[in-house]
Amino acid sequence: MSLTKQELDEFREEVRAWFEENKPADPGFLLPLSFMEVGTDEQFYFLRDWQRKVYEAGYLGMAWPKEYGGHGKPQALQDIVTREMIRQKVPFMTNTIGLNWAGPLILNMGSEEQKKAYIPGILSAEDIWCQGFSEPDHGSDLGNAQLKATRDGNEFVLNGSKIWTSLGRHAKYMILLARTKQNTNNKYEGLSFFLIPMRIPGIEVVPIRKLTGEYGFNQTFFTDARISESCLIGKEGEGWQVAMATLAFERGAVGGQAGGHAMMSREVAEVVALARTAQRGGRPAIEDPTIRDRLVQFVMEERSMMLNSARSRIKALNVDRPFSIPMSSKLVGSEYQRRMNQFALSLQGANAAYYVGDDLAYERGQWQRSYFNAFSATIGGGTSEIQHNIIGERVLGLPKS
Amino acid sequence: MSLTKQELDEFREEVRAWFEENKPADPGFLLPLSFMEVGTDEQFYFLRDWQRKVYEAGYLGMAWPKEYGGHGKPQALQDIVTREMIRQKVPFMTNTIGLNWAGPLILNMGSEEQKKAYIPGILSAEDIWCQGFSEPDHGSDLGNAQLKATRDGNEFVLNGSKIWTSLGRHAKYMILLARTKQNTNNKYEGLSFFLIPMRIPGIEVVPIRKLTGEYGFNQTFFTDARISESCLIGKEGEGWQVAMATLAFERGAVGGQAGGHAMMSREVAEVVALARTAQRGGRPAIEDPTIRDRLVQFVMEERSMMLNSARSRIKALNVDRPFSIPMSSKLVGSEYQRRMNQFALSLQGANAAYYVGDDLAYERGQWQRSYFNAFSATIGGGTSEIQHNIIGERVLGLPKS
Amino acid sequence: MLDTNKKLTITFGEEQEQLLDIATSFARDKFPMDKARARIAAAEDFDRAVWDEMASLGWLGIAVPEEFGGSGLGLAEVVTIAEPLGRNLAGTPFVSTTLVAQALLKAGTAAQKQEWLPKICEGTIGALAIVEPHGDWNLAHLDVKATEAGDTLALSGTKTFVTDAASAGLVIISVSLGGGPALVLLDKAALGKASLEKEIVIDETRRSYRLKLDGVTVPRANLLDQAQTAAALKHIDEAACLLLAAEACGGTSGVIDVVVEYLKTRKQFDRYIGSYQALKHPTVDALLALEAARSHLYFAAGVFGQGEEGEIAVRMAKALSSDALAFASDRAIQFHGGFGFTYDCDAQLFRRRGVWCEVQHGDAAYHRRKLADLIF
Amino acid sequence: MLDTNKKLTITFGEEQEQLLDIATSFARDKFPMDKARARIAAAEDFDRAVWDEMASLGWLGIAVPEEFGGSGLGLAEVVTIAEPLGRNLAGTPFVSTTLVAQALLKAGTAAQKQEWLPKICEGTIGALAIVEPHGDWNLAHLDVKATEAGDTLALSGTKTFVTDAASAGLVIISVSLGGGPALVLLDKAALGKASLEKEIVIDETRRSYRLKLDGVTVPRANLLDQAQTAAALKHIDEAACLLLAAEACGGTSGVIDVVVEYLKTRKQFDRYIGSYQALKHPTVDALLALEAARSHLYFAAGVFGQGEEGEIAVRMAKALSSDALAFASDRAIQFHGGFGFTYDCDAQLFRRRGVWCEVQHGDAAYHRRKLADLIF
Repeated sequence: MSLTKQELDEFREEVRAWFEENKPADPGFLLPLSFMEVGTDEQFYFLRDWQRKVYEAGYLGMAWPKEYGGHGKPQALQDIVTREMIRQKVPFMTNTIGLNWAGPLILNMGSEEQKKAYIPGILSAEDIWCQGFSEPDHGSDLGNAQLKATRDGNEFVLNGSKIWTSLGRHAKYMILLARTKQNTNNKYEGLSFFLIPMRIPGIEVVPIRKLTGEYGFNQTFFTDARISESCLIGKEGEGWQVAMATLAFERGAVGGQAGGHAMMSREVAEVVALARTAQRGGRPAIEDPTIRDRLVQFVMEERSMMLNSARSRIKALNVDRPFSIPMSSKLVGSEYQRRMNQFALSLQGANAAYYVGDDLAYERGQWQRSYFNAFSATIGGGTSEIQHNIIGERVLGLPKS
Repeated sequence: MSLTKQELDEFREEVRAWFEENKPADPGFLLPLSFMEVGTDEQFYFLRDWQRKVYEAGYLGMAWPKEYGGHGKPQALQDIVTREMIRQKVPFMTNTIGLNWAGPLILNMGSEEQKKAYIPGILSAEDIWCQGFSEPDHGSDLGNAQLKATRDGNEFVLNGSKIWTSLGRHAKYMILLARTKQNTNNKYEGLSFFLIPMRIPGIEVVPIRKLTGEYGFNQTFFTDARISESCLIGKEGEGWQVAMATLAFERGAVGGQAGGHAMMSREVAEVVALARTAQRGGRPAIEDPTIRDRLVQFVMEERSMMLNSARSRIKALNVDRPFSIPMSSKLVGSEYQRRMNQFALSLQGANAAYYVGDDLAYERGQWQRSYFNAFSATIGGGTSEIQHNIIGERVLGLPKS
Repeated sequence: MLDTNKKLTITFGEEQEQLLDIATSFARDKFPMDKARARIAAAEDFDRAVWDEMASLGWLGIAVPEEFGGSGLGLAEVVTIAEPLGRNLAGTPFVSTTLVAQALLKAGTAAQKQEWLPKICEGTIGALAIVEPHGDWNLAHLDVKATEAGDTLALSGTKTFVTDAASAGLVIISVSLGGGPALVLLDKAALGKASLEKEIVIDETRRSYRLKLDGVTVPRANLLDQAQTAAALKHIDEAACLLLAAEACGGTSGVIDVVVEYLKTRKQFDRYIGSYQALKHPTVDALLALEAARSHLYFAAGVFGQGEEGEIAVRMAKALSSDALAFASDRAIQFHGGFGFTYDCDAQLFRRRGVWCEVQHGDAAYHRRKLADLIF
Repeated sequence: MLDTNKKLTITFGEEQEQLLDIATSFARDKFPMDKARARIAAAEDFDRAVWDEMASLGWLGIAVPEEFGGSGLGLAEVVTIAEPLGRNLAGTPFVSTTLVAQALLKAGTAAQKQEWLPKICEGTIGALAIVEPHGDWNLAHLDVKATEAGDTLALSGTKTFVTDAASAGLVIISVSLGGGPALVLLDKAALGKASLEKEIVIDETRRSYRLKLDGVTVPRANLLDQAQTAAALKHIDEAACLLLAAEACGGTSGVIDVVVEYLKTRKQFDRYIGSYQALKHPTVDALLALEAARSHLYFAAGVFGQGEEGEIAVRMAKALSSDALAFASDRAIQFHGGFGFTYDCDAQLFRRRGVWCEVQHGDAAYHRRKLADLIF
């Protein structure tokens, strides 16, 4: 089904109008910028309801098959919706793990039963998903996962612990990487991948307090938790390959996500606005030439990311190092966010010392919070240091560190 | 012999007057900033004559023993002279290896014959010394020196090659680190340290062209060159220890140098002067606020080095990490020079594209040259990367890389 | 203009050496990291017992002349206390009280000095109210007003970031009076009439208050010497910069210790993470930034108050130390990996302290701009 | 003001794809690194055979309309030639000749276009004389004068950095005429009367001349359309920035290849040095800077000449690409260790090229300042 430009334009108009009309009003509390920052129940329910509303309007999972709750439409339409959501800065889709990792994985590799059981609830946000990859003692070393899944007949018995399980308290399911075989020649060989229920005996979710002072992440403890072997996805012992495929969904290298944006980023336009408000010697800070110089640098950086993404779609301009842009976008984006948020603090003058909750904090202290939260992306999903290794080795062909 | 403040002040006045009267006139060609940059004969002879003049005036080797050509006076007097030479920006003392490495080493560990034979010529610049540590294939890995010194009766036979031998074409002697024993348990064990004559059969000095386009460094090739065993300093097989002691002289961690400065650094005051001359839109560049901001940063950095040096003499302010300042001064200073020289280029506007020799090049192109030459210090004597390792491991106690 | 040829020396006297030594032990004993965390959660703004000990050690009178009960030394000696306290993230009214004493010394009337300085030396807490909701670093930007009404002054407006105000025996406030700046003293009684609101600030070791002055009146006698206001504001600003620089240097040293300890003990991919150059080298850069800032700090302490040279030195120390702490603590969070993202990791405490030290009394870029005008 | 919400697309047409492909092979074949070094030492300013081949490929007329013998494409297509040439440090009069054609197109009279553009398309070399000894990047800062004397113009003063002047069939010169800027065309005959001095420049792959104009006169007919002077200067400035950015991007890619090859083959302490993060990570940073600059480059190529959007894009491309090449080549020298310090290491060739690309037509800070005024 190929659409004409006119059809696409008309659809865009329709979508634009719907979001303008339906975008939620300011709830009166600070909203999180991504699913990893959902810290309170009021934030969670607000976002869950919003996702359901978007889904019910037909704007989520548009390219997913109809039989599992999708709409079976061209991906181009979903892309229009996603872009419009970003443009209008409406809240993000909170069931991020479900929509972007578990969903595509199940659609790709799952059995018919799994598709039927899991996909509809992912889209409607009825069934929240969380992720069980990282462990407390092996932060960046995913292949070294130690959580034990010991076979016992038709069941596996889980023992160990996973960390950084966002939405863990609300999640019905988890995608889990666990060790089903000890002492293999190669640490990657003993791993298996599961789709497991969260609300069973032996699973306990304990909130972790973040450096922001807020909650949102959890540590999940497994003590003789029993799951059926039908929870396996992919073959037993091939969990590493499944995990890698799943991470490829995350990094956006492969398509198939349900659509809808997953993260609100702070943008340089907001920092510029801040610089117009903040004072330096009784004048707007944006008149200070060194501040202007820094702002221009951030403007160029933000554009670099957009233009990299545009260029990455032109094959002839990616001949020498074809994976350079896709493999570096996480590093570039996360470090940009950290530095830009940090700069935004110093712009606020003495008032930068306020924090979330003080009436005089600029924009409710969200810059302070988003500077701290920016570390979740420079650390999580492979630290920036590890990203440098990966790019150096896989894009430039440098020897392993 | 302890001197009163009045005596020191009087001496300083005398020294000041002497240098003001005797400092050489502009020779009409660009002078090098250190002995490593001496590229032409006219530069060399000019500098050699200058050192001899300073020595004959009694202002070099003041604290070295009289019997070897020194003046046997308090070190405090030599320090006054050295500071005054820096202050008046007179040319440096060109026999740097002799004055700062070989001389102190011979005075510390040499035999009476060696002291008598070598020290006087070092001070008068009659006997120029060069250094044979680095080898072409093991730049930063001094302990891996492969030049062979094979014992043959009372002689050693030298085969191999040394690189970066500054003044090699003019040198009468070399301090040499060579391997006298192969296949030792530990690579450091097979090394010995020699004081060798340069003008013997089997030694060939080949100039290396620097990235500046100029000459100055050499590669020295040894082909069955025979030296007497009396050239050994320290015991056979203990060359590593001797080399380490010698490097300690270089880094200034141990006293005993003959005095007189060895290196002219570019200073921020010169960059500020440049910024007053250079134009931006018809106005002096120093009026540009972002240029001012960068200049202030360089001013602070240059001060940091001076203040670090001042603070390092106050024991109570160096309790936590006592070797931090002395071990980092080479890294800090050399990287500062590289960045400052680079910045000075961009200040010159379009004219930064001129190079040494063009009439329109700012100050004869010396900024272009000194930016390129700055790499000799960020690379030589252990690269900046290796300096980071050393400081991390020895000052902070971090595990080895 | 700077004479770059001038030989720079750091004066560091015997008293400084002794005080630094004592304060280092004191801070280590009284403010271990678990104590700092406990202080954050504590109901009282400060630990009375520790404060009394500081007073009895004579620390509140270090820079107060002997005639008022102090020891007649200067801010150079105060720095040797503030730096180790900063290293251990101590939360005490030491700095604010010192600054109030400085304000009195510079602009107080004879009667004010006689009344308050001895009390301060004995432990009366002072708070300084010189920042306003606009957040501008220019201390002459004053919206708070004092209006003369016979023998009294009626105050109006709001002061922010008045640290330790709730415990203070006196507060010194900058106001606009008849179009010009003035300083006014509020004693506990007058303070009781003002509205004091606890602020939520990024550095949780600080106790900061918003002081709403509408309706507060004080006797005219509470005015400090108006002829000295400008000089006093400049003096307070520079003194605050010097002590913030001391705290920031101390903090940088403290956070380097924290991260180094982690790098030496944490393993990833079967190697101690401190062996990776990607973590080791930036940590060394943090150390180099600390050493430079600390050298500037003690130079600035030595030439404090010496005209333009003093001003240049203190601005440099402030700029470099706040950048050093920002860099060291930001990297410390990152290098702790996942743990760095938690509230339990101490790196965040230093990062929060770093924001405070940076944005009070001007960030690095602000001071560099002032420096450019002084130097070029 | 920038609309940061606007979706940015890079247009990249079929002609661009073909040209990029051909030019990449051409540059690799004709300008391997040893050839670049040989060209530095060569007596002739350029390689006639290669130049003729470039002309016969139609490259000199890419952005010239078909009516004048060109192919009627634009600078976006020229970029696809300039980038690979830059990658191989090719020294040719391609850029200067292209810019001269642009000047003629923008401000030439009908007769001038008719006479010169077809010649240029066939290989006549053009040189641009718009820089002066003051080194100011403001092209309207003109000390070179033209004085009217009947039907002729008498020129005086000196132009600098006139690349390829000795081989040029024509030179276009910016002058001050009656207090305003003007452009004048010098043909080979008039050029013969001027004094041409070879300059010693940091980028040894370039042939640059000082053009002393005292005593040179040209017919009034050699004046370009004065009504178009300001627009033409702006156009030349932006076109030069675009092509310098293309050369700098190419150079950055080239020097990354050079350093990566060394890091993969050189050992120290028994390990390939590329395995050390201290070398690996900054090399990755150079790559990231290249990718960003290159994306800006091709965006700027696509919107070139489109008013403010075009100007913003080209200034960004120039700023980022010159910083990328400066960083990549500076680090490449360092990471080659001792070898990097020698003339034989190719890193220095790229570093020298980088200085040229940075300091002609404004460095990064200069363009950022202009951008701030455009954007905020």
